[in-house]
Formats: sequence, structure tokens, C-alpha cells
Amino acid sequence: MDLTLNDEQEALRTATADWCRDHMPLEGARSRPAGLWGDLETMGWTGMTAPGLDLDHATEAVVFSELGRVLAPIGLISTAAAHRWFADSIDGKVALALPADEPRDMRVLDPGGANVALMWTAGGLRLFDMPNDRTHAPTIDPSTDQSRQEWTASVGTKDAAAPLHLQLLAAAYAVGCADAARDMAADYAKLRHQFDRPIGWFQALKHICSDMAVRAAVARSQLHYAACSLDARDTDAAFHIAAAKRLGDQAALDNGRANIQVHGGIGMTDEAAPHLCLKRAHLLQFIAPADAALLLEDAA
Amino acid sequence: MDLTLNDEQEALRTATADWCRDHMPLEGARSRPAGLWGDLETMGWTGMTAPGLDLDHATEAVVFSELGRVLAPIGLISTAAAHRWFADSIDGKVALALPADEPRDMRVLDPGGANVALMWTAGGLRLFDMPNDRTHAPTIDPSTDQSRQEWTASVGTKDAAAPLHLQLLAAAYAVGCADAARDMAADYAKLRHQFDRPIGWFQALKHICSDMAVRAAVARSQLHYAACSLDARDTDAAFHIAAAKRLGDQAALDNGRANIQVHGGIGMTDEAAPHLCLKRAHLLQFIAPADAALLLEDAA
Amino acid sequence: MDIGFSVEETRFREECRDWLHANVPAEKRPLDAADAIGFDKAWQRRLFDAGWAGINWPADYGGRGLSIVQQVIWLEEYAKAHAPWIGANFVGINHGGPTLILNASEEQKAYHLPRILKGEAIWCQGFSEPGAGSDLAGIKTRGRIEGDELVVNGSKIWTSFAHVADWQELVLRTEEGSQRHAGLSWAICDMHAPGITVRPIRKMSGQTEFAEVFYDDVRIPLSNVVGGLGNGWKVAMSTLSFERGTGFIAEQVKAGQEIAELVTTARANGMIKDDRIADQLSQMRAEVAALRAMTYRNISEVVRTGQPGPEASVIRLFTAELGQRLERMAVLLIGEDLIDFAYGDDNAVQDYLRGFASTIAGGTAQIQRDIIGERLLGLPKSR
Amino acid sequence: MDIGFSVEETRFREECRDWLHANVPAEKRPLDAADAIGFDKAWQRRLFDAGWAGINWPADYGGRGLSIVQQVIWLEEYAKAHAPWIGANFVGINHGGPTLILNASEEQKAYHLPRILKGEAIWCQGFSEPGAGSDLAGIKTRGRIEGDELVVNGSKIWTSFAHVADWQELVLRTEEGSQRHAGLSWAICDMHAPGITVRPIRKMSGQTEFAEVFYDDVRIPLSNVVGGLGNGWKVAMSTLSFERGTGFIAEQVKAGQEIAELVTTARANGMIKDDRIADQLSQMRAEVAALRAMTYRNISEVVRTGQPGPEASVIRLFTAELGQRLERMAVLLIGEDLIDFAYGDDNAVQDYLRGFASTIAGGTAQIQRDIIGERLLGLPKSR
Repeated sequence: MDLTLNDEQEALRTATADWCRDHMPLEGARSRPAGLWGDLETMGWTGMTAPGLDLDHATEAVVFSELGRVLAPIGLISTAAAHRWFADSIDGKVALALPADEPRDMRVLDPGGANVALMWTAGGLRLFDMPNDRTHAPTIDPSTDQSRQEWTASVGTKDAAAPLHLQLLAAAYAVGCADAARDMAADYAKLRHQFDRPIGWFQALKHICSDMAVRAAVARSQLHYAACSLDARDTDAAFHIAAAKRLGDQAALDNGRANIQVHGGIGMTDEAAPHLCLKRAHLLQFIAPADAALLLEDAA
Repeated sequence: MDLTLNDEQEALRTATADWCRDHMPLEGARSRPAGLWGDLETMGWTGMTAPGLDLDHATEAVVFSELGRVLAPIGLISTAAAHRWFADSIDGKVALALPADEPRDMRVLDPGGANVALMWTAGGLRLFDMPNDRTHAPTIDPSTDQSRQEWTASVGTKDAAAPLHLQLLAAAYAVGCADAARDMAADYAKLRHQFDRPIGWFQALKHICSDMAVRAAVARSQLHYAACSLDARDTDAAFHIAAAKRLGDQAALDNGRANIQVHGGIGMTDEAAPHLCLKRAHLLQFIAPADAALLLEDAA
Repeated sequence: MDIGFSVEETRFREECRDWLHANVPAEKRPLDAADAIGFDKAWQRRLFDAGWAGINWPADYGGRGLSIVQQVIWLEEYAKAHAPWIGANFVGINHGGPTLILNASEEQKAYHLPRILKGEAIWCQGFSEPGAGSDLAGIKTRGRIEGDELVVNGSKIWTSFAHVADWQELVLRTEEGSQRHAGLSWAICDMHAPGITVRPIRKMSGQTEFAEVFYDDVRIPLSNVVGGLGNGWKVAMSTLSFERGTGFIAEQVKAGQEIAELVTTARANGMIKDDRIADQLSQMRAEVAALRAMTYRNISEVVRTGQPGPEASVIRLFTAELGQRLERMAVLLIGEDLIDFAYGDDNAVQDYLRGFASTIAGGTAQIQRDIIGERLLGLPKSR
Repeated sequence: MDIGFSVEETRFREECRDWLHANVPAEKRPLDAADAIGFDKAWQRRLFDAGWAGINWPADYGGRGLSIVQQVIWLEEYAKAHAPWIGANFVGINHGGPTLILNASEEQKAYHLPRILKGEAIWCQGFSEPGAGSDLAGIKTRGRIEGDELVVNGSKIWTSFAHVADWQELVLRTEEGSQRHAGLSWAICDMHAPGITVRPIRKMSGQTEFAEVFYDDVRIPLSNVVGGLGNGWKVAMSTLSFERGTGFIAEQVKAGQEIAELVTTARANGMIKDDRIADQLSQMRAEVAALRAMTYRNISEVVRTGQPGPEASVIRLFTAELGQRLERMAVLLIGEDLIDFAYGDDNAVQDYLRGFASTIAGGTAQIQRDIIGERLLGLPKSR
């Protein structure tokens, strides 16, 4: 039993964070450079657990929370899951389809540059072809486009671990998003002065930041535990991953809101970064959401 | 339209507060002197709206929130309502029966010295005889005993205003209880020093107190409005009284809890007063509770 | 205590209702700023001509000179009739005008008040600065006295309608080296004066309705100072006190409309069957009712004593936080369609995003809690 | 990262489980204090004799010298087996003993540690004072040095088990005129010494398990000072750091049992059909899982680096607040029977009332938030 990062994980985490700082900073989330996807593939993040690389989910969750922290493309989640479960059928970027009931149109997130979309449902993953003649519309998250499409031919997997895998990656993104908001708020609270002091000196602001730290730490611990439980193919893995997603989603949203309050007027502006975390957090609520009923089921 | 107290109301409020301070202080709630009930009758609080005195409910609500502030006997609520609606059938103190379904035993609050108990249900008020051979047991609220009894003969009123009247008085008690906790906390926050300052200087404590003030002010405003709406026999009176009870109950409970936190270690002791407010607040939750569904009904 | 209205007041309410019913424009207020200004001015003029502008403003300056209760009745009926937001006239009607009434010279009042009421002069506010937000006394924009003029340098931020405004209520430091609340003055600044630059700021909801304003040797006649040189803090506070009077009526009525709509929506889409949703809606219905009761209580206090009671600061905080809860519920009821929000959309998501301002602008929720603790409960000052 | 246990650890867990299964007393720990002390001592002796006392304490002083992970396993199995609360041995086992291990002389350790492990010596704490609660450095109890003794005067408060304790971990001011953290010492005080008076304090839940302790010229040999004169703050902090290590295991396992019971109860009485209840229970199940994950993570940190990580302060606050949420839910599920609570009852209402202590004792939730903001996020110190 060891829930700290091992040396290899720590090295990968640091390398991811360093690369993101230089090439994919959060502040640029709404207009990523054209060649970015190629770089992400080169870095190996699109297929960390795919046949060939075969890293464990714990390591993947650590890396994906770093990616989530800079609001990396949503398509990375679906692409990484697709490479693990449909390695033979795909090549390149895979967009993320939200669960829908036939024949209602599918909503596909981050469709740019993708030919197929991966749909998550609690019961499994399915891969759908995407039409060539599609229009991309904005979403609330300025980093993410969407398209709508009709139901097409699909391949699926019934492996129970597959939807858990995607849910875990989405949880990692949420934890990263919560971390980002916390750090942004704490940094601003040190920098910004009012009444001749840094605003973080005032308990009212300090405690908003402390609560952000609590939420992020709680969610991150559960994320790591959940990733390990998936690696161990624990019978409880579904429970633990759902718990991680729920806590991650809450942390992302609550921290996203708190971060704006800490920033005051600046936090409401479009040019400052806080709203990017908030809007990403809202989008994440709809991606592989945790099933509350599952969280009530008897532990194994 | 005037929601401030008129001169007569202000005079009655002050007189009530003064009398309570001298003869029925909050600190003595768990052991009231034997002759107290006679004094309460003499002061006229047991029948303010009864035939003869005929004060309005607005005035009664103002006075009852002062009584609730010192955790006056629960039986005052039922006695005042019974004198209004069953003036011919009763004399003296009336205990308060919680709603129950026949044939389950009735739970009767504050039975000491009473021969009859008034049961509140959303549909009406009913008066029950009480057996002579009964035992009194404590409740969570150290100021209030209870007894159990079987169903006896009863008289009832179907006047829709009757249960509203009792609910209004219970709401007034709750608002008073919330006020008491707020004042106790604010006083202690000025008195108690830590780190060479009054603890109320620290925003973390100050803001707990501020939130108590908000809850109490919100509940009190609604209480006054609700009382006026009953006096005016407004079609919305049931809604406004339910709203007042709900907000009053919440304010009493939340302020009760917050007051203990502000007091720290002392707040957890039996000899200090904060727990008296908390426990009264818990008891009040069961007295004429607000119906959430009613609060959703269309406004008239 | 009494929640009824007099016969005269009830008749007045009917007059308001009738006029509004016949005159509220069918078209919505334009979203585009350039179109909106024309709309706002025309609508304000129509209100003035029909006698609905400045109901409780002095008759000498174009008002009706009626009671504050009548003003409340008008505002309630106005909101109930879904009459258009007064938009660009907001600052003049709700801040600038009332401040002038309380503090300005006869000459200043005679010139400005009728123009505000007629929608001829648009005002904006100039209080906050990049370094002076919650700490309003940290103002650094300075006005050097040269002859009979102030020469102004510095900048203001979060100024709504700066790009269309004719006048600005500008609080600036007129005494060199003065600290905090001392040495500030409240001046009427001509927004068309040379040396003023306006930089629009885009909100996270997409609009650019506020801006940063820069002053480069802007000249303001000393005769435009209101309430005397060095009395700026006092003058500015008098506006805030007004805000805490009738300033909440519109928000309170709006909250009532919003909760009614939310209940209707939740019934229609079935989400009301979720006990969590139903419970929150019940809670907010009770809170909205209490907000009206508090507002009435506060108005009654103003009628009785001439000024709002100490609980006015509670209304401010409660209104802001209740408003945010309503907006969050509205967004929750939308479900997945939330994702479709895009800059420029005028819907519940936009209201939600804009709503973050309500616990920030005009004193953060944290500052409000300090004020409540200190003024209402007598706790020691933290700052 | 890995949540599995080694073969050796798994075998150890089975040993714990087997022994506990066979030995956990059928009768409950007595509620009456006088009976409880005999029970506590006998049970601790039984644990010691079977080799379960001080699993990770040094073997030289009666411990087993095993790993911290094995200690965690023992504590988990202990809680899962519903083994009795260690009661009067709590301070010796969880505070006094660990402090001595980290700071005491060979002689002090050799004398006290085995007696603690065997249940022969009961310890109590003497940190808080009437005027020094959240502000622990405000300690005023003073020890004047006379020859080779300290002569102690003052008082302590919130001392659990003071009336049955043999020894006290007493933090007092040994340097006259010293301020704050300086000039404090940590001494072993004989609770049977002349000059000590114990006044029991009744809690709002009815128990008198804690007390105020008064010192009137109480003499303590200087040889009972631990860690050197004037180093009391450092010594006391080392205990707190221990608390933030394995100190939460029992609470974490208990939280797991509580949430399971709440779900069972809510299913049985049908209240789980209320979406609000179901939702809160789901939420708490997720939170309890996260608490275990955090605790494991913290233990892993201790194993790896020898001390808990900075997030230990988060565990403390989260445990306290989650515990209160669980207790509130338990009381909610009782319904109207809550009314029947009376002093002396041992049920969910008592747990709820006692639970108010968890955001007060050992540092209020407010102080914990200061610590998290300052140590974890690097925000400026407020005090």
C-alpha cells in the first residue's frame, strides 16, 4: 500500500507540467495552435494505456490531472480511452460523444480533426463514424467546440472496465481543473493588495482559498485510490471511480466559482483566466457523470 | 403599508423584554419557578387574541418572539391558541400535543399543570382531555417535559385560521430563539479575547455572527409580514405563515449551532446557555412544521 | 404593522398599471449597445412625458414630488409589467440624480436633474479604480487645482455605459498627500472633455457594458464639485444610503418573477419530482417572500424616520446571494443545454454568469459581512 | 501507487482479525466513569499481554517495533471488530506515549512507556486554559523553579479523564515574563500530588468526562521536564504532528461504519426514498471513501519520508466536518424520537451533541483553515 507517487510517476508528472507550461498554458485554452494535437500524440498522452505503451491507470490519472490543470483538449480523454479499447479500429484523434437516446441527435465535443467519436455510457463505450459535412459550434467552454450528428454505424465494447477508464480520465481532468482554480486564487490573494495588505491576509478570503484546497485534496486522494482500484481490477472499482468523479466535479465547479469571487472585478472579465476554469468545470459535469445510486450500493 | 412596530407595539415589546429579563431570564429556562404560570396569565400573554383582549396577531407575534427569546414555556403557544379558538371550553394552561395518527400514542409537550392538550395539524386544531395519572419525562429541551397519552374525547375547530395562528406563534418562538443565539454569540465575541484581541475582531468569527444576523433578520421580517397577512385574512396567509415558520426554524437551528461554535469549549458545556437555544431549536422543528408543498403552490 | 395600502395608494397603483399596460413597448430592449442607447433615451422621455419619471423627486426639478411609497408602487408595477430595464439611464436615475438631490447646489440641480429625468443626459459612475475596489478609500485618481479648474489624471474601472455617457459622478483625490477618506471630492465630469479615453472591458458573459476610463489632464470646472471640496466621501456615502432604500425594489420584484418562472419550468420539465429541486424551490419561494417583507420593512423605516434602518445592509447581502441561488437553479433546470451557451446569448446562462457580479460589485459579500458584524452587532472593526 | 498489501501485511491482518474475533468483550464499555476505568485498564492489559499494545512503539519499551502500516492494519481491524474504545488510555497511548518516544530521556521512557502500554498508568492532557484555547501560546499556568523542583500555580481546562489520571502532560510557563511560544515547558505532572484540585465539567450531552484542573503550589521534580526547559512548544507540536499521522485511522474506519449504518437505517425506515436524503448519503459515501484514500496517502507519506505531508491539516478539518455531517444525518433519520433524548442516553443524539467538539477541540475549524491557507497555500499569516 503506497498512495504517494513513485519516482517514475513523479518524473512523468513533472515532465507533463513543464511541457504544458511551455507549450499549452491554461491562458491559451481558447485558441490552441494548429499543430498542437500532433505534439500531444508525440508526447504519448493519447495512448498511455494503449497496447504498446501499457502504462498503468494510476500513472495515467496523474498525468491527466496535469493535463486537466491547463484545460487540455477534451478530445484527449476520448482518444486515450479509444486507444485502449479500440486500438485496431482507430487512428488519430477521437472526439467525445455525450450519451444520448436514439434517435435524438448526438452531441459531439471537440470534433475538430476527428473522424470518429467515442460515446460513453455507464454500460459501455461505443465508437461512431462522424460525417464529413458537419458544422462546429461553440460550447460554454471557450476551449471546446461541438457538433451534432445523427446515429451512424458503431462498434462497441462491453468490457465493464472501459467506461470506468473514461470516467477516471474525466475525473482526472476535473481534479486538475480544481487544482488550477485553487492555485490561481491563492496566487492572486498573495499579489492583490487592498487596505494596505495582500487580500489573502484577510480570513474571509484566506478561508475561501483553504476550502478550495480541501476540496482539491479530497478529490485528488480519491482519484488516486480509484485509479489504483481500476489497475487492481477491484470489485469496488466502479464505486471508487464514481466517487472520484463526483468529488472531482464538485471541486472543479465550487473552486471555479470561488476563484472568481477571490479575483473580484477582474474575475468577471473575459480577458482574465478564472472564467475558463469555471466554464470547463460546467462542461465536465456532463462528461461521464457519477451515478448517485451506484454510490449507495453495498460495498463488496 | 407599514412594517415597523407602532408605538403601542413597541411599548408592549419593551415591557415584555423587561419583564422577561427580571422574571424569566433565558439562563433559568431549565427550572422555572413554580408560580411562573400564574404570572404569565397575569401578564396577559396566555390570551392576547382571546375574546376580551382582542389584540391583533401582529402585536401577538411581536410579543411572542420576545417570549421565545428567553425560551419561555412551550405551553404558552398552545394556551394562547386555545384561548383564541376554544374560549368556552378551557380555563388555565393548555399543553401542546404533536400531530399523530390514531391509535399511536400522542406526545404531549409541557404537560405540567394542564388538563387539556391542543393538537395542531395542518387541517385544524383539536383539544383533548389529559389523563390525571400520567408520568412526565424529559425532552431534549431541558425547559420542556413531555407525557404520552392515548386518544381521548376531543373538540375541534375547522376554522382554517386556527392552525395558522398556532403556527405563527411557533414561528415567533423560533425567531426569538434565533435572536437569542445571535445576541449571545455577538456578546461573547466582544468579550472573549484570544491572540490579544476580542475574537469578534477576526473575520472568521465575525462572519459567523453576521450570518446569524442575516438569518434572524430575514425570518423576523417574514414573521411580521405573515402576522399582518393573518390579521388581514389574506388568501396568501397560509403561504406566508409557512414561509415564516420554515425560515424561523432554520434560523433557530443554524444560529443555535453557530452560537456553540463561536463560544468554543464553553459552548459545549451544560452550565453555559448556548445549548439551551440549540435544544429548543430542535424541539421547535416538530411543532407545526411548514409544509414544503404548500410553499410551492401558486400564489393567489 | 399593516400590509395594506391606502385608497389613494391603491388608486395610484391602478393608474401605474393602466399606463404600463398600454405603453410598455412590445419589442425587447436591443442587445446591441448602439441601438440600446437610442431606445433607452426614447423610453425615458416617454416616461417623463407621461409623468412617471422621478415620482418622489422634487417637483421643482421635474419630479412629481410624491411619496416614497408611491415610488415603491411604481417600481413594483413597472417590474410586474415587464417594462424594459432603464439601461443607460440607470446611473443618472438611481445614483447621480439622488446624490445631486441630497448634496448639490441649486444651480447644479436645476441644470442636471431635469436632463436626467428626460433621458437627455446619460450618466456613468467613477468610483472604483484598478487598485481601489473593496478598499474604495484607496482612490488614487487625483485632481490638481489650477485656477478655477481641477486637472484630473488617473483611471477608473468597472464603469458601465462609459462609452455613451455625457456625465460621470467622479470621486477623486483633490488634496495632495491626503490619505484614505480625507481629501476626496465628488465632481461632475463631462465625459466629452478632452483627455478622456474609454477602453471597453468584455465580461465573461460576453458583453462589453463596462469599461476602464483614463484621464489625461482632463479639466473640470471647480463649480462642478458637489458638496464642497474634500467632502467626496460623505457625498458618495449618501448615494450608497439611497441605494439601500428603494434601490432594491426592482430586484425584489424580479426575484419574485424568477422564482415563479422556475417553479413553472420545473413542473413543465418534470424536474420538480426530484425532492432536492422541489425543496430548493420551496426554500427560495419562502426567501423571496421574506425579501419582500424586508424591503417593505426598510421602506417603512425610511417613511417613518427619513432613512433606512441598519438592516438595510442585510437586504443588500441577502438579495445578492438569493439572486445567485436563483440563477444557479435556472441553469440547473436547463440541463445539458447549458453546454450550448455562446457569447452573445441572452438567456439564463448569461444571467448566471453576469450574476457573479452581485457578490462583488458595490462591496463584496465579504465586505458586507464586515459591515453587518460591525454596524448591526457592534463587533470590533477588523480593518 | 498501489493499494495492495504485502503477503506479510495480509497475514498480519488475519492475525489481528482472528485475535479480535476471539477476544473482543461481548459486554459494552460501561458508561459510568468509575466502572469504565476498571474496564479500560483490564482491556488494555489484555491487549498488552497478547502483543497488541504499541505495535509500532520501540521494542525496548514494551512495544512490538513493527511498521506503521501494521499499526494502521491493527487499528482498522480493531475498529472493524467493534472493539471497545480505549477510553481512559487514550491520552497515554495517543498523545503522552508518542511524545515521550520522540522527546523524552531514556530514563523517562523506560519508566513510563511500559506502564502506559500495560494500562497501569492513566494519562491526561494539560494544554488548554480558560484564557488559552485557540490561542494555545497564551498559556499562563506558571512553574517557578525552586531548587530541583517546579512549583506550579494556575489552571487547565477541558482535561478528559482528569479525575482518574495518574499522570498529566502539562505545558506551562517556566520562564517568568516570557511571551507566547517562548519560555514554555512540557512536564510530566503527578496527578496525585498535593495541591491539585479537579472540578468536573458537564457537557451539554450530559457526561462529565472532562474537567478543570487547578494547581496550588504543586511540586514537580525538574527531572520530569521532557525535552528540556523552555522547549515546551516544540515538544507539544511533535505530539500534534503525530496526531496528524495515524491519529485519524480510528475515526476514518468509524466514519465508514457510520455511513454504512445510515444507509441501512434509511433503507429500513424508507427515508432513502427522499431524494435529498439519498443524495446526501451518496455524497457522504464518496467522502468517506476519499477520507480513507487521504489517510492512506498520508500514511504512505509517513512511511516514505518519516513525517506526515502538509495535507495532514486538510485531513483533520475534513474529518471533523464530515463527522458532523454524519451525525446530523443520523439525527435526521431518527425523526421525532430525537425529542426523547435525555442526559445519560447513549445514542445518535448524544453522538451529535458531543460531535460539536470536533470543530472546536484541538484547534477550531477556523484555526485549521488559517493553517491550511498559510502552510499549504503560502498565504500571509493573519495573526
